[in-house]
Amino acid sequence: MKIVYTDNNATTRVAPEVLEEMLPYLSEYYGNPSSMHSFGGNVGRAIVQAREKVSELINADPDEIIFTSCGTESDNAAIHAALEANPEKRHIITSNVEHPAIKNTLELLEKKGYTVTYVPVDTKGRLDMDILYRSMSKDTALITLMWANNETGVIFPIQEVARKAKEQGILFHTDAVQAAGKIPIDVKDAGVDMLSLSGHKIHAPKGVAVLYVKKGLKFSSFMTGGHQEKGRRGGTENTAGIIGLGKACDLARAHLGQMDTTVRELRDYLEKELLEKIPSSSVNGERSNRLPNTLSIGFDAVEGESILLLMDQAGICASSGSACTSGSLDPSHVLMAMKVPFESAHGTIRFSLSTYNTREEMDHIINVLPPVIKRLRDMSPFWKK
Amino acid sequence: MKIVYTDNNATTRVAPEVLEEMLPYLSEYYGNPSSMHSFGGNVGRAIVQAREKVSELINADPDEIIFTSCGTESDNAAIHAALEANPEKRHIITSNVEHPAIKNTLELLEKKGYTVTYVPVDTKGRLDMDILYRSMSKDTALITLMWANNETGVIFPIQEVARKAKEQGILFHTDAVQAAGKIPIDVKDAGVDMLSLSGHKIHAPKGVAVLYVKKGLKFSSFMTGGHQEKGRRGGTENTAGIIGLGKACDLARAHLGQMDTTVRELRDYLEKELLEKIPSSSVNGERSNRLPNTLSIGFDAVEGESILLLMDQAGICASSGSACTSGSLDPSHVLMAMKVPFESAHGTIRFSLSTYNTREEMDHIINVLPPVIKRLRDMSPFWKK
Amino acid sequence: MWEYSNKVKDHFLNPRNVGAMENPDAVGETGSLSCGDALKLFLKINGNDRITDASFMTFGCASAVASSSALTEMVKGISLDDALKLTNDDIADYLDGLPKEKMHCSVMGQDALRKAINAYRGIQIMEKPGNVVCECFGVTDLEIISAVKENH
Ligand SMILES: Cc1ncc(COP(=O)(O)O)c(C=O)c1O
Ligand SMILES: Cc1ncc(COP(=O)(O)O)c(C=O)c1O
Ligand code: FES
Ligand code: FES
Repeated sequence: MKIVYTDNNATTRVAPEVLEEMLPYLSEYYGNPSSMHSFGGNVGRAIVQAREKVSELINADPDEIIFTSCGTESDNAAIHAALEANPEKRHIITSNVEHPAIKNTLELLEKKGYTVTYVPVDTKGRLDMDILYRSMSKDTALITLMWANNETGVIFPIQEVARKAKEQGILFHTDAVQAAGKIPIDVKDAGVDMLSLSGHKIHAPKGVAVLYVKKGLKFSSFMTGGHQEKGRRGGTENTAGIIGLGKACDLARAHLGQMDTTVRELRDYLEKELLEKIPSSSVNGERSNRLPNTLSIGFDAVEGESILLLMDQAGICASSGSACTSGSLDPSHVLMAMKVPFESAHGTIRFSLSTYNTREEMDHIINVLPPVIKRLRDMSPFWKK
Repeated sequence: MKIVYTDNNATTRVAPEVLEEMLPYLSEYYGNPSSMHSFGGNVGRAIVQAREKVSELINADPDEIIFTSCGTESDNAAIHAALEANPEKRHIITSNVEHPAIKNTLELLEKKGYTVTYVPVDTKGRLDMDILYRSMSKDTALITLMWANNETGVIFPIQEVARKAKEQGILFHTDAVQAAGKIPIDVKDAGVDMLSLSGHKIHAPKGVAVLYVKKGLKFSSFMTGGHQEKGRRGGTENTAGIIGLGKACDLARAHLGQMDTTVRELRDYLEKELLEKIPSSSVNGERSNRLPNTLSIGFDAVEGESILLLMDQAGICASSGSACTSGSLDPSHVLMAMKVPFESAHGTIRFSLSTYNTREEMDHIINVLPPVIKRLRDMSPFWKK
Repeated sequence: MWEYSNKVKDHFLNPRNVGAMENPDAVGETGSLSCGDALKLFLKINGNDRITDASFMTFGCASAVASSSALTEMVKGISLDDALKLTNDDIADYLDGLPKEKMHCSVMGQDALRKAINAYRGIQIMEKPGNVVCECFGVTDLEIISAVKENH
């Protein structure tokens, strides 16, 4: 069966060009980039190039790029660095729709005596700017906000908040794990102090990611050890992964236009058809201000896992809007924060496309999904015809 | 030019069998192991198998294996977990020859108010057991000791210390990054609470490692985020790396015998010939109690980097015993801790073999090195013929 | 991805006895929309207190659907007394097991069945010992503890 993969906000396929670039570093060039011998030196040069390519995707300087192992590590490291740089400040601002890498880390800090403001979003997933600005104070060490939401694709006004943060001398970090490669990112223009991105969301392999740290920022390592990454991240470098990520950033930069046109059109087509063909369905999040590849759509009176499994039978991969995978019955904290009504939150599916998707694949989904929803509604005690 | 690679304590080549096992997960099987669709589920199953293979290498249960990104992360995570489990205790015991992943992390903790005892070693690199035992107290949260030293290969009496630690209710962690795959490791028999190992030292790729955590130990994550690794390590799993590490552990287990025989014989042959052919040379560390693959040998009155570069000309890769790579002129902290005289510490070279090395390669080194040393000595102001 | 047995998959993909029943003799309902799982069980009962037919409507995950389907098959033809002895473990066993994290989905079946029979017999559901932990199913802490014990 052909697989229709529309779960790219979860993870992406490694681009063949990326794998090709990596392979020599998984076979003959296995040296340690910090070794003295020239055998290791080859690897060191390839890493320099990868660092340049990554920096170009987000308009950073190569020196400002720290390679890490995953978006979660970048997020942890950013929070750690901000607090170490401001030992006397005890307040952090974030939103209530962040990824667990931020959310759970901040919740633990609350137990250690930090105060965290979770700025709410409205029913469209838009940040309450009023509350955000009013919560900024002399005691605020860090504002951390995701650039774009992983579930709904809704984009936050990063540049605007970064400017305010700067005015007040507050460090600003953005989790751009979902935004990178989907919309243009310019760290200089946006004025952010730190930024996370993750390789496996942009067709690099899992196990490599980036923390951008603005030049001049007093940075304390989260992972302490050897002098790798100029002493900012200990641990032997994931050379093949880093080199793959360099190539992936090159490709992502080249594909930004396509994201904004082809991918957006496919998403819009899928959205329009599903809304038309399936009654009592609704889109989650501000439609006009979303990542071009993301569609979060709720179907009343049915349950997400059941939809996913029936779609799986037809070769379609997507995600649900529930936290079921972790054994809980609740809709995700993102949908709850947006106060999406229970009947559609439980039945929410996230489709997230990539440049590899085609119109035929969208048609397949459009054919498969309406009878799936009907079948589940026919057995649902909550479905009123 | 054929490369003779004898820098396996720094990093190893990825075994072709390992790469083969990984490749499907870098191409068609790119799903997220925690996804709902069966596409991700395939990957999840492969990870279950990898976890079993890793656990067999060290006689752990699969549940006790947490995958991390590098040995440095495992070491950081172990220290973090031990302190979180004992919030009222403020004392840590270690040796003065640990890897920077432990050493630098503990030095930072000293700045935060912890007390650290750095148990000294003697001139053979053996731990001062007396000082170790006398420093154990009610306030000790953790003893962390490397199983084997990366520079000299000297093995610490892990089982004995673990037993004493247990008697006194102190958590015991061992950094087995160098020991794993070179000598048999049995966590149950050794009685350790936590153990670090790193993939790239045993022919898996860089970017994947393990922290073993004994069942029942109250573990707090170092990297907080999603529910991956049963909530013990957030971040999308490095699937290809993990699957490669599984295979590498299988191979390592199968090759333990060879390490103890063939590799040991090659190392002993190299050692004997170099000592014989090069005057004023000496082995660092207790010869009878070392990893079978490691030879740290000092040549009086010459400098490590120069030796390395001249060997490099002949295609030989090894390491020096100096901290030169970090721009410092000092001999490594390990050699200094052992009070190796300056004239041989500066001229120390570490050869570290693997099962891929051959007798012909040893002969190449044995031919190349004596004239290299002679040449450098001829221009050294400290060399007295 | 949950590792579902072939039987769970079969009962999810081809659920038996789906749909509302006309003129049921007993109905048991449990769960709620907010909870994410709900089950409505319909029974036909003959003069000998024997269940002659059963059907269900379920809102929930694959385990919930499969458990409901299995339950209706299991109760057909048995006496009310025997039906009352069915536990969520029996439902899971019938399905060749459920993933550990999904055992709670089978509790719904047991609960709806008891409610239906009790309603049919006109028995008021008595105040249960323990504290209600799950408002949706009215599950108490004691029940969870006993379910956990039974399931391991
Ligand atoms: C003893 C020891 N511990 C820890 C490490 C760190 O491992 P990694 O490079 O995978 O972070 C090394 C490797 O250099 C080592 O030799
Ligand atoms: C917004 C956001 N932040 C952080 C992460 C974590 O990235 P990783 O899985 O690489 O740790 C993700 C990915 O799930 C994400 O979507
Ligand atoms: S001698 Fe110049 S840095 Fe080592
Ligand atoms: S309904 Fe989601 S766990 Fe059963």
